[in-house]
Amino acid sequence: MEAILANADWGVIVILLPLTGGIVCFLWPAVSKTAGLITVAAVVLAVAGLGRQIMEHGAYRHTVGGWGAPLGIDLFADGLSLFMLIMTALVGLGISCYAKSYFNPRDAVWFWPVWLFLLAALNALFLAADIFNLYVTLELTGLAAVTLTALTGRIDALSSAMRYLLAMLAGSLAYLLGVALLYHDSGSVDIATLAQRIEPNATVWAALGLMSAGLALKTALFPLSFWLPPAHASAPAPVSALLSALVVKASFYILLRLWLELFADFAEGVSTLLGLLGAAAILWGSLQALRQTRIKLLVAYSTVAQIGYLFLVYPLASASSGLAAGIAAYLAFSHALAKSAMFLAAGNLMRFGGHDRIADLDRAVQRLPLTVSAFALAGVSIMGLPPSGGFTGKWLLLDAAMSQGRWDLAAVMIIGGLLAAGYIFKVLGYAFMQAKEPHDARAVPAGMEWAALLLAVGSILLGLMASEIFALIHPDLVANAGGAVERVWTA
Amino acid sequence: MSHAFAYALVGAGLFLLGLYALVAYAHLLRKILALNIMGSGVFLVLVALAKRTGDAEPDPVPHAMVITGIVVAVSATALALALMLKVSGKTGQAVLPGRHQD
Amino acid sequence: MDVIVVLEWAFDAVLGLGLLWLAWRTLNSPDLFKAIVLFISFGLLMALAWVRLNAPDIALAEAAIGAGLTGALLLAALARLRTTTDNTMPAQLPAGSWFQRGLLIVLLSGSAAGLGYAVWILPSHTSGLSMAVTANLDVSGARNPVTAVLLNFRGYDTMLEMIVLLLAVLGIWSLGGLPPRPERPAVAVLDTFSRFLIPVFILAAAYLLWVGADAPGGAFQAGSVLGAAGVLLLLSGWRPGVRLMQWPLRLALTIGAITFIILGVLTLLYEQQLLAYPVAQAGRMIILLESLATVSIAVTLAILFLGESPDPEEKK
Amino acid sequence: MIQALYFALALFLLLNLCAGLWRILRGPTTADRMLAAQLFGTTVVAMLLLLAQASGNPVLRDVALVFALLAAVTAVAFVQRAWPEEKESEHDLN
Repeated sequence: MEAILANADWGVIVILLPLTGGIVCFLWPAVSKTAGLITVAAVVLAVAGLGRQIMEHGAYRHTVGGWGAPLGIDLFADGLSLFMLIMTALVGLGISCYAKSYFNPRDAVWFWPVWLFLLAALNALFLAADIFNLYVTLELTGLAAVTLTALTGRIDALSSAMRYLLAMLAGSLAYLLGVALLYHDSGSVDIATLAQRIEPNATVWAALGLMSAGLALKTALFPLSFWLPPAHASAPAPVSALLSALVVKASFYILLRLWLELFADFAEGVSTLLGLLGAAAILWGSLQALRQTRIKLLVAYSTVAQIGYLFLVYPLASASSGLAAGIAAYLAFSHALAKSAMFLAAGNLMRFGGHDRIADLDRAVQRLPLTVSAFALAGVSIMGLPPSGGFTGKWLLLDAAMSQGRWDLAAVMIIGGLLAAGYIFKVLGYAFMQAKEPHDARAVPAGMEWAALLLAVGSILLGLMASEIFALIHPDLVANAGGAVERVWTA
Repeated sequence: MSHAFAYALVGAGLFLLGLYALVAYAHLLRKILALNIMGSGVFLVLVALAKRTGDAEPDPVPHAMVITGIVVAVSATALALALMLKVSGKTGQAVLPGRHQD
Repeated sequence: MDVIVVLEWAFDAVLGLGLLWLAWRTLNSPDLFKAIVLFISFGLLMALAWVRLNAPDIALAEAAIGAGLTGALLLAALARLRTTTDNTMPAQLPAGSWFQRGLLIVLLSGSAAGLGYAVWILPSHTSGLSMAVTANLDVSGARNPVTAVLLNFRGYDTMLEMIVLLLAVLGIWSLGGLPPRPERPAVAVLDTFSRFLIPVFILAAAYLLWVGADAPGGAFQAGSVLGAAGVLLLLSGWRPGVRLMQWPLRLALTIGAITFIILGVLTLLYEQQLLAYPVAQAGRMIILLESLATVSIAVTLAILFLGESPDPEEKK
Repeated sequence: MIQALYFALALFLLLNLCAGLWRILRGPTTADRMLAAQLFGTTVVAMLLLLAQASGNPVLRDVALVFALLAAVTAVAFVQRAWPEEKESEHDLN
């Protein structure tokens, strides 16, 4: 038994499991909820198995079909991909537990198969080592995400899903044109082979521009973020959580991977540009969030701002790209936990009051204490207060900015934190107040409250486990991360 | 200079033409047509440059990629058309509501 | 010989300029019906371009999908659109101001120059992966290199593509399906016409599937032709019965993906590698995969055209 | 030399096609446009057969076959459309 577990090919299983689960849900809609939950739980275990293998034997590589790159397709997982897989599995499990009680039977029949296909697509994406295979997984992710967005069938959901679909397809095509140019320049779509052959010339530059633009559109980097707030605000709460926590991270991961492996050496100007756009995203997204009167739009604009932090790693990456990637992945994980908790909490508040107007929260803190605690704890991470994951990630980023003398970026980060505090306390403040016209409240299933709270607690715990996590992504980071955490505790 | 490059340049032109129409026109059906033309442009670049093998058979790998790409394109088009009809069924117009209506 | 070179250049020049011009007219003609007809013609010219680029496999797929099915989908969507929208809105309504469009034109012209240069400086002679494909063709189980890439060397991509197709159907169904297409009552001419044509479609699909392993053709092309036969049936008024719309339909939609997954698990167990076919079995496995994928592709394309949800309650 | 003749004929048909475009653009009725597109389909089939002879590639006949079949689908999709025949507006001529 032990031998089977140690030798099983967990990377492939992580992809095949949710694919099979999705097809089962499609063929037998009656069992979709059970089959869906079992599949997601099984994926968590399979990711754990993969994690154990990677810790013991180093990076995972599987040559699909036995051909090997560049003719065939390789699957590849190192610490960074494993970290993204863990994020997807854990956050996905939390959201699945929530979705179990959230959806009515009509929507559940569609939610489960599409969500399992989305999970398969994300896992396949994080395991891909081939830029054309990445395109296929991107298309899968996009179509599944759009379908989930439109699930309620309300007009705002339909039109934002339409906008989302157009943006996704345009982004994919720009990315694919970049793939075409890289393939015809270097004769391979395998990332490792490309890394050996690539020379900075005009073709590679054009590919870099097209792929970065397409992926930035899919990641909703300001000013290409126009599609995100309406889509994330009008989708059902568990779907908003999936989109904000996982789907935007998928395209960000590809960009990060391409940067680390292919473009970092020669594209310093572009990384400056990405950093500037990230800084603009932090300021614009936070200010917009502050202006919103509805919780879900507020949380969605907060996602635009938090995506900005991820892009700040590019200008800071020049000194040590491994370090920056580790910080970005860690920030992505802590944002995934915190933001999914926030969207789920917002879903509870909507279920409870029938609306998500912030000014009308009507003593939610007394009537839904778990949900408001979840929102507050997640808020701690979004604001970047210790001891949360958001704090450690942003602290490391700030540290890197200051040590490189980038005071402008450091200032933006601090202002972003203050603005985040503004919009989160705005919500919490109203949660304590009594509304002018009290209205009846509906009960919220306990499972939905606990799912939100557990994810929020996870975002705090992540901060306490920083050293272990950095040991996984990048060994060099351990010292830095440990130091940063220590400095805070002693200060 | 071979024909391959000429077709690849046409492909790049189609991509940019489609991109222009995607941004510049509001009607959803036109945006969907624009995405299809952008897609054809990308496929043309992929396949045209695969012909740089001289007298030998062209490189089959981009051909396979384009065949899968065409199938993705028709699936995405069908989904987009369905969404467009749902949007126009509710609003009476096949355009996206402006941002001021958020 | 020189005459041929000149003629070839003239042909390619007319074709290339024709493509660009047709695309332009498609995108800016005020009348949507005209735009769709121009787009169908654009698909026809694209197929000629594929022929000129020695890509008969793609020409087949484009002939079936690009020029045929997409055109039928667009026409059906336009017919439905005219029943739901007021026709007063100008179809050419611009988004954004003249200034914004001007800026866009400047930006895109710059990109055009850059992109053109990026293509231009590529080496004029390279074999890409064609050497590697040729070297392994004998053990791939298919003699048509494109089929070998699709079903063997990059079979994993094709497995994921089957899910992309399925997701499009799931997407349309989860929207509650489309309202039934407004249509005229089927006339006798059409009925007879489709009775004659559908067997020919099925024959052509079977032929394309059969030759696919050795010559241009294969699952995607056969599936598209078979799907077109389904579209023709639907157009002539045939509807699948309620019972057929339940699990038999769902099984037909997924059978391609299921076969891929089962073969994937088996190869993982016996060969320790996903979709690594034993050389002796490769040919048979490819035929099996292709046949069942053809069924799924055909049913998916026909269902995408039908657009109605299988759930009787949803139609309200 | 016979190859050159086939090629010249294909080019001639391509130019014909461009002339047919004029009918699509001018209309005036939707049926005119659709018929022009159908004529395109037929022309392309003929061109494919000529190119098959010129290049000695018999596969192009398969492509021609699929084209001939698929033209039926768009034609039927058009005939089965159920929107009323509208008057063509003046701005259509631009």
